Amino acid sequence: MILRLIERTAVLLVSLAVSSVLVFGFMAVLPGDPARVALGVNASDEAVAELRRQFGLDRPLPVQYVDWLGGLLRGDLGTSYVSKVAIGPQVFDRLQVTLILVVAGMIIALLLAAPAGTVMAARHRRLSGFALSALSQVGVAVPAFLAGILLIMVFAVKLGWLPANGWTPPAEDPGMFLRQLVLPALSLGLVQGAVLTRYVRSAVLDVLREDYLRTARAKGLRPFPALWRHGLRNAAVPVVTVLGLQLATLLIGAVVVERVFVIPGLGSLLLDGVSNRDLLLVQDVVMVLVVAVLLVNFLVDLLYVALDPRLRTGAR
Amino acid sequence: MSAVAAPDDVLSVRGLNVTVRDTVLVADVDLTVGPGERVGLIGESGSGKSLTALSILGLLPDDVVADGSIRLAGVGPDLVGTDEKTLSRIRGRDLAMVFQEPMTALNPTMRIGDQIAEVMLIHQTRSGRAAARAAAAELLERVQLPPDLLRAYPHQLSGGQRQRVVLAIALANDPALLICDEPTTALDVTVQALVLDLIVSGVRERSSALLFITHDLAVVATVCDRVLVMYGGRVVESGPITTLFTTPRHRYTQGLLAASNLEPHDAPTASDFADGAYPDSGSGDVAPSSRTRSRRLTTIPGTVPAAGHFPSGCVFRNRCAHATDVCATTPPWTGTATHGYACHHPAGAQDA
Amino acid sequence: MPDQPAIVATDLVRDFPRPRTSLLTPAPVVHALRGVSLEVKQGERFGIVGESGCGKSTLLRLIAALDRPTSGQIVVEGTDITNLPERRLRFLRENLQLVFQDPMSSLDPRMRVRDIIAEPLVVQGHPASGARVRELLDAVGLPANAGERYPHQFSGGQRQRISIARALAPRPRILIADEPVSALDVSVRAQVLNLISDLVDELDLTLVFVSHDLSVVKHVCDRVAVMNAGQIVETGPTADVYAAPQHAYTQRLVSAIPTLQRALSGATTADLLSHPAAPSKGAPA
Amino acid sequence: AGSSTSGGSSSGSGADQALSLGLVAEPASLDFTTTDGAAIPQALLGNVYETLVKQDDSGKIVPSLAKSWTVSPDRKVYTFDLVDNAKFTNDKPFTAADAVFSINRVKTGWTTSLKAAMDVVQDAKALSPTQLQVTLAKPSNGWLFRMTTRIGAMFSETGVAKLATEPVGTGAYKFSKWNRGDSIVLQRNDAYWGTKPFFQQITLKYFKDPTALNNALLTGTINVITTVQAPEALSQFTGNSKYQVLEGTTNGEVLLSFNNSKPVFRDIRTRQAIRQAIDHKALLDTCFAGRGKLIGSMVPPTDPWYEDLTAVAPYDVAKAKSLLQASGAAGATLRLRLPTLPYATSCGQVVKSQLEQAGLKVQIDQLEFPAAWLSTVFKNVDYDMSIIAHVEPRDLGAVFSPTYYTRYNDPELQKDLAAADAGDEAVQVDNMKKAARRLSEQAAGDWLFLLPNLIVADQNLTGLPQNAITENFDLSRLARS
Amino acid sequence: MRRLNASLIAGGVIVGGIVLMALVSFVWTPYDATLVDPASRLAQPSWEHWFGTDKFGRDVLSQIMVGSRTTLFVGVVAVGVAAVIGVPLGVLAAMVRRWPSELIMRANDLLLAFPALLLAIMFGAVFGASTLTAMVAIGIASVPSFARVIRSGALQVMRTEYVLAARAAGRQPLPIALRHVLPNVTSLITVQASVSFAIAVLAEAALSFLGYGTPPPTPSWGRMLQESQEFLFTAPRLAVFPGVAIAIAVLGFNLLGDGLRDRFDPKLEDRR
Ligand SMILES: Nc1ncnc2c1ncn2[C@@H]1O[C@H](COP(=O)(O)OP(=O)(O)OP(=O)(O)O)[C@@H](O)[C@H]1O
Ligand SMILES: Nc1ncnc2c1ncn2[C@@H]1O[C@H](COP(=O)(O)OP(=O)(O)OP(=O)(O)O)[C@@H](O)[C@H]1O
Ligand SMILES: [Mg+2]
Ligand SMILES: [Mg+2]
Repeated sequence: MILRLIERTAVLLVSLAVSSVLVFGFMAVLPGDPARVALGVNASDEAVAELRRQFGLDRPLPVQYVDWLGGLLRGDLGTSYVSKVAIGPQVFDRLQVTLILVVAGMIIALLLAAPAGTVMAARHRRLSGFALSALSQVGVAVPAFLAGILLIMVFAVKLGWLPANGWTPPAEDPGMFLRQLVLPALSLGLVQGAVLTRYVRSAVLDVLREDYLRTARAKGLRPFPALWRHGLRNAAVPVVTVLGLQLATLLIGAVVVERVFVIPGLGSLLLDGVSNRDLLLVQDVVMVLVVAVLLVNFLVDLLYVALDPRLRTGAR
Repeated sequence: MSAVAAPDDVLSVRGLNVTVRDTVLVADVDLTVGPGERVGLIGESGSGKSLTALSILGLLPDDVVADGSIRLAGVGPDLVGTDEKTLSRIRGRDLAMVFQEPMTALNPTMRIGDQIAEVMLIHQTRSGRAAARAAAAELLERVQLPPDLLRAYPHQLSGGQRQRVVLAIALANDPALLICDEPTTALDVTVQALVLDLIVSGVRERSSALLFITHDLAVVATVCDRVLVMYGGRVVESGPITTLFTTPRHRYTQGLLAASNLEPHDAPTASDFADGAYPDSGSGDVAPSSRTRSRRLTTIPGTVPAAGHFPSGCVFRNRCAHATDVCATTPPWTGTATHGYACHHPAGAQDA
Repeated sequence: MPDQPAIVATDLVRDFPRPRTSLLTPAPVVHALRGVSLEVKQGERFGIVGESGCGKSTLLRLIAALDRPTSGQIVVEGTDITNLPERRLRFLRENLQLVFQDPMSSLDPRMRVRDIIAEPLVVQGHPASGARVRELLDAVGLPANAGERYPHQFSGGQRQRISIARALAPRPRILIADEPVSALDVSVRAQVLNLISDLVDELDLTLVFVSHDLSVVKHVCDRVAVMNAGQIVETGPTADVYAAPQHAYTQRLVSAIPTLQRALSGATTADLLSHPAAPSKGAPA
Repeated sequence: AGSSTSGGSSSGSGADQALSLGLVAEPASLDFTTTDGAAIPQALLGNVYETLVKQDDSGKIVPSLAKSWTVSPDRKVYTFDLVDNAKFTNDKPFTAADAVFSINRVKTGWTTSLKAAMDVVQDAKALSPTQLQVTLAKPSNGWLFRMTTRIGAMFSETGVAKLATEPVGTGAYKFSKWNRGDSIVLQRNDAYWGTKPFFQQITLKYFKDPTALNNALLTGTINVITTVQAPEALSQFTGNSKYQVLEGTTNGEVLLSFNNSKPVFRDIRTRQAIRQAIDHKALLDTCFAGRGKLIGSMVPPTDPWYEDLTAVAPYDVAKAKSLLQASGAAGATLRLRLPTLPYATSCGQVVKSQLEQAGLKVQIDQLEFPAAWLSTVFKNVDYDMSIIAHVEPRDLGAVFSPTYYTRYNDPELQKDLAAADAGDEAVQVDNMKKAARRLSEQAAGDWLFLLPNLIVADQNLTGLPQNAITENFDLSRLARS
Repeated sequence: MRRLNASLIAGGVIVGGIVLMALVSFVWTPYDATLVDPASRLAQPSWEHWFGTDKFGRDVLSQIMVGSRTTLFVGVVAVGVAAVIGVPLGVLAAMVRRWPSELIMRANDLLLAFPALLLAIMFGAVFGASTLTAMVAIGIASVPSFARVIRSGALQVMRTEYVLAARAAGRQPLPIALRHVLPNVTSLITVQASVSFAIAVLAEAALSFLGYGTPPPTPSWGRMLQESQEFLFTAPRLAVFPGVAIAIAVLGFNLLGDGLRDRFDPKLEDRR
């Protein structure tokens, strides 16, 4: 009903408002003075105070907040204290880079986890399933930076097949873009894939117990085709939740891989922002993340509906 | 058990054992179904009916294994121990099964039409998608469902409708043998009547064989010609419906019949069983304060032991009022392959 | 007040919003009950039959104040419970208890049987529940040591006995059984029906018994209400309803019941459908 | 999005003419008049912006945009003769007026603390388009030296509107593109007034991760690592004929600083004890793979007044213990608040271990660098000891002043420094030597070592600086052999 | 007879081993784990130094032993915080009605959007950077995934008839949550906890590196791994030992989680 829609929108707006206050409050208590960081080691207190005035940091917090929020509502993310550059385009450029990287990584993770998890589940009583399972657990314990460095050592330094690092926008040089994307996406994909495998395994295990799989086999399908045709889509529903969570956390979490591969992504931007105490930029990035998470949730909801017709017309 | 299968039997099962690790779940089951014959398999929950059916399909759970011999007319090899490839060619074409739970037997993410058409496409009994789809519509009509359900998803259907879809899938390739495992326990009587009628008419029309599993005596009596009674993983009695239900010989069959009777009746007869509850407790029910209502039902004392914990010899002897020391030995099969019982103290011998 | 009815329900309506399907379309509504009225007298054995999904469980939940009606009124033993807050329902919790359909899902798998049975006692502050639990176990025919075990260690019939013991713990005057034997085997069904029957007689309980199986209701109950699609279509003494059903739905219901007698006298599946008002092709909602 | 092409393979003008350099810290902005940090001048000074005078390899001040200059006898008036063919990249010619503008703007437009170096200027005026006269309030050797740093950068009067993003200078290279988070691209300035540089295009690529930096060189993405961050990993290159490894000195004195306002540090014996408790050779070996130089005071070898003062406080644990006993500091707990910089984290652990062997207790805190460290240690002076490299040239006086975070108040030292700044060259050298020795003897801090200038580059690259003593990385001299 | 399952035994042995190692390290390690000894830096594994030494000449085995304390501490604090906040939140979200539930889940989403690093920086700023504050931050950052998982489990429990029976018995919501819902989601909690453990151990390393975790020289496996980066070419063993230690610990906790899940399930208690 309309009421329900209003309720939902209201909750959404409230949560955005609350998060903006939180984000802002958060920045206010962050130790370290943006002006002093900008001016560096030898700056006098007067110079710092002057710069704070220029930044508008001397105004009362509520005023600063309203100013920032007003900008956000107009779609103006403000200008960085430090680089004097408009923040909006920067954030979206970086977001784009990270999204490409993360999505490529998630695709690899999925390509890895779906078959591995399925085999692990289908053979969970056999040695092969157990071995794969143990391998994935070890995989979970590998930090992404280590995976990245090892990949670079092998494929870039030793074999020289792929560039060790760097980033080229796809529009500029698609070939180079792809070559540079492979290793970082792979190292994200390997680590996330190990985690995802665990979830795929349990989802497929659940599906294997379902009666409709037995029906499928009674029709004359052999075990793997039955699982393929009837099981995967059903197993996908819980896996999509995890994918959504991973996607949301990786927007920043990919920073480790971004560093190793020298990719100008959102995580690096945030870390630099924090390190430079570029408060406005940090606030903006976090707000973008909040929106991204809400969006990802929404997409996950849509995917649910696409995957599971039961959610379409609503029933038991 | 020396019965020899008639050469034209659609299904003949010989000495079927089903075990999980060291536990025997089904022991020494013989079973034949002739063409056009409707055979019932009854017995209480846990007696091994479903496992018997699943052994025939070769769809036993992971660590459960069957041995013995299962032969299907027109199919070369013994189904026991045949490879998955051969079995998968038989399933859904020569051999079809309707499962107990209509709610979960269909894939919730696939349209009904596709699920019905699939079984024909797998076995290429229809040429191409369009033909399979058309055939699916026909099948729906046969189970009295409107053809627009082809595009529906299972959740949009009621339990009875779903069960009819499952039936349509099973009937799609005109199987020589149809196995129904408690196809109506989840349904209301009105819908149950409809589904049963569809099963029976479907089988009768193409004179295929039916193996019908249930624990509802009234249902089996309505549907089948012949019936086998299972208890504790063994077939304890078999015979034509009327004979078996009017003059049961095995003490378990007798108890089952008595317990299923909800009609008011007089005070317990000599053949009645005292109501007991817990095998090792010895404590009985609450004594009825008044018998005026005569609402007490006859029951079989005790409960079914867990799989693998049945007594040796006669599996029923720990619940049987007539058990004696001789029951510690496995009772021999008395009678023919299609009509007989395994009991040391059959009803009707002395006290009938 | 022996003449005061145990339960009076007037014009009960209960609508459920279905889960939202998209952000934009309105949530659909299920009319589970569409104006149900009934009266159950003290000490009566009252049956409710009807097909799956017709609203039987919903009705029982309303009577037990586990759910609130959209409109209508429920009076239990003279007290209007329709809008009583939870904390003022103590009398109801003591006097009215439930037995559920699924013997597995109605018992917490992680609690010992003794704790399950004692739960209503503990909640309602009855002292020394140990003795009472043993007494109850005995009453439902379970050995005293059963209390130490977990539900999964019992068979379906035994679980239903535990469920009944729990319901009897606070010495209720009204026992509501929601399809207590539907999930059970015939031989176990007989045991449980006997138990319920005996206990109702012995303790002078008012029984509300729900089932989709008319023959079971006929066996247990004096009076029956037939429900269809959220409404009561027929009420009357069980024997009368069974012998001479008035409403078309009831007629269809009665005729579709397979019985051994009918089958042995040659009835076929077609005969089950023989009633003129055979079910439509589209199944019930 | 940011972009980069892998070095050595960029298209167009030919591989030979492009070069990629790997650097560590990316600037936050391109405007060093308002943003501090070494990253901006490293990239731009001398390459995009030029100064009137500059330092040569030996540290001598030599002409740049000023062809020559004279100093009045009272050492207060400087007259510069400027080149007449220099042009800004906005096509404006460089004149004395621009120089005046630039000098005055330091006082008015700059915000970083460095601008204090210009305070001594009383007046600057253009005598002609090619002649500039600067008058100081008092004689100062420091001023002319500072004019070689970013303070002396020459801006165009019409080119300072967008300093943060579009620098305009007279240098051999012009700013071309900044891929934030990744690289800065410079193009050869074909209108350059001086010798044309070898490379057409130079990309300065920034790496936060030392391993990534090494890998970039190994795979040919870059041609030079300008500052090796992880000396332990150098062995990958040292044995390889494809690469050359240069090791020289820098101005970066790694200082174990004391908070001299704390009572425990008021006693010179405690300070001396700490200096003597540390085995500097071992420390350098463990935390910087033995690369770098032990100096013993605040002066790098490239300064004219350098003396090896490592003998002032030789490693002697027994002596240190007895000094601590005498001062009563034995057993005291000191907070060593380290910035999150790799060398500081490494050295801090060695310092802790060694001081504890001499009978002190050391508690290590890590503070995020720069923000948290700056506000806690630097601004609020809330620390006992810290470790950081002071990379400013000739910063002895600045670091050991009562107002600096070292809180080192020594009138004697101030006197020496003042005399050095005012006197002629000989006086300056003399007094600076005195000051450096005094610092070392007074144990105003402990100089752990001098950061090395470690460069790894393609074998055939020439023109790389042996020592890094200026703020800039001179790109114009780079070439291939 | 209750039979122990293989996962429980294997997990128990591994985790028990780590606990033992941590306990032993309080009274004995082969060497002082923080003692810098330039003379023996970067020693190969030998009889004297089983696992060799690092660039400070510190004994790697001793560091691994002492580091296990940090690892356990990290696990307990981070997983503890996440569970203590996330579980009640999840249960609450499942039990309350529409809009409060929605609000809880949205708050959850917001938390999810907050980078753990920022949380750690703030906590470090307010309470002083330490392992504890870093782990509290990691714990809080893990709350959303806990809450989500628990909520879905609790929703299932809320639909069962035994919850209905408990309400009919007069149980109030809180006792229902404690006595019925919580025990029946324990398996989810144990599994989620073992996953969070792995994440926390690695996050600790990253935070220490940025100055918001365990200050040096206190060893932690994560930081040892982090610091080994420069030696990947020259002394890869420096990465191998802590890396393997982390992998074993993660495996151990996962096995223990799986085992406990089965162990807490009365249905599996006496099967076979
Ligand atoms: N995978 C298995 N592992 C161990 N025991 C099993 C397995 N499957 C079934 N059993 C046991 O085998 C026995 C027979 O099971 P089966 O399913 O054949 O009974 P049924 O007669 O079909 O009962 P119902 O009427 O309840 O369907 C039961 O006691 C059951 O517990
Ligand atoms: N909480 C709920 N939310 C939404 N719909 C509900 C809810 N509870 C019941 N319904 C719907 O109300 C209708 C009546 O349900 P109810 O459980 O009362 O039927 P019933 O007669 O007890 O059926 P059964 O025999 O299957 O138990 C059904 O269509 C059901 O889907
Ligand atoms: Mg079965
Ligand atoms: Mg119901």
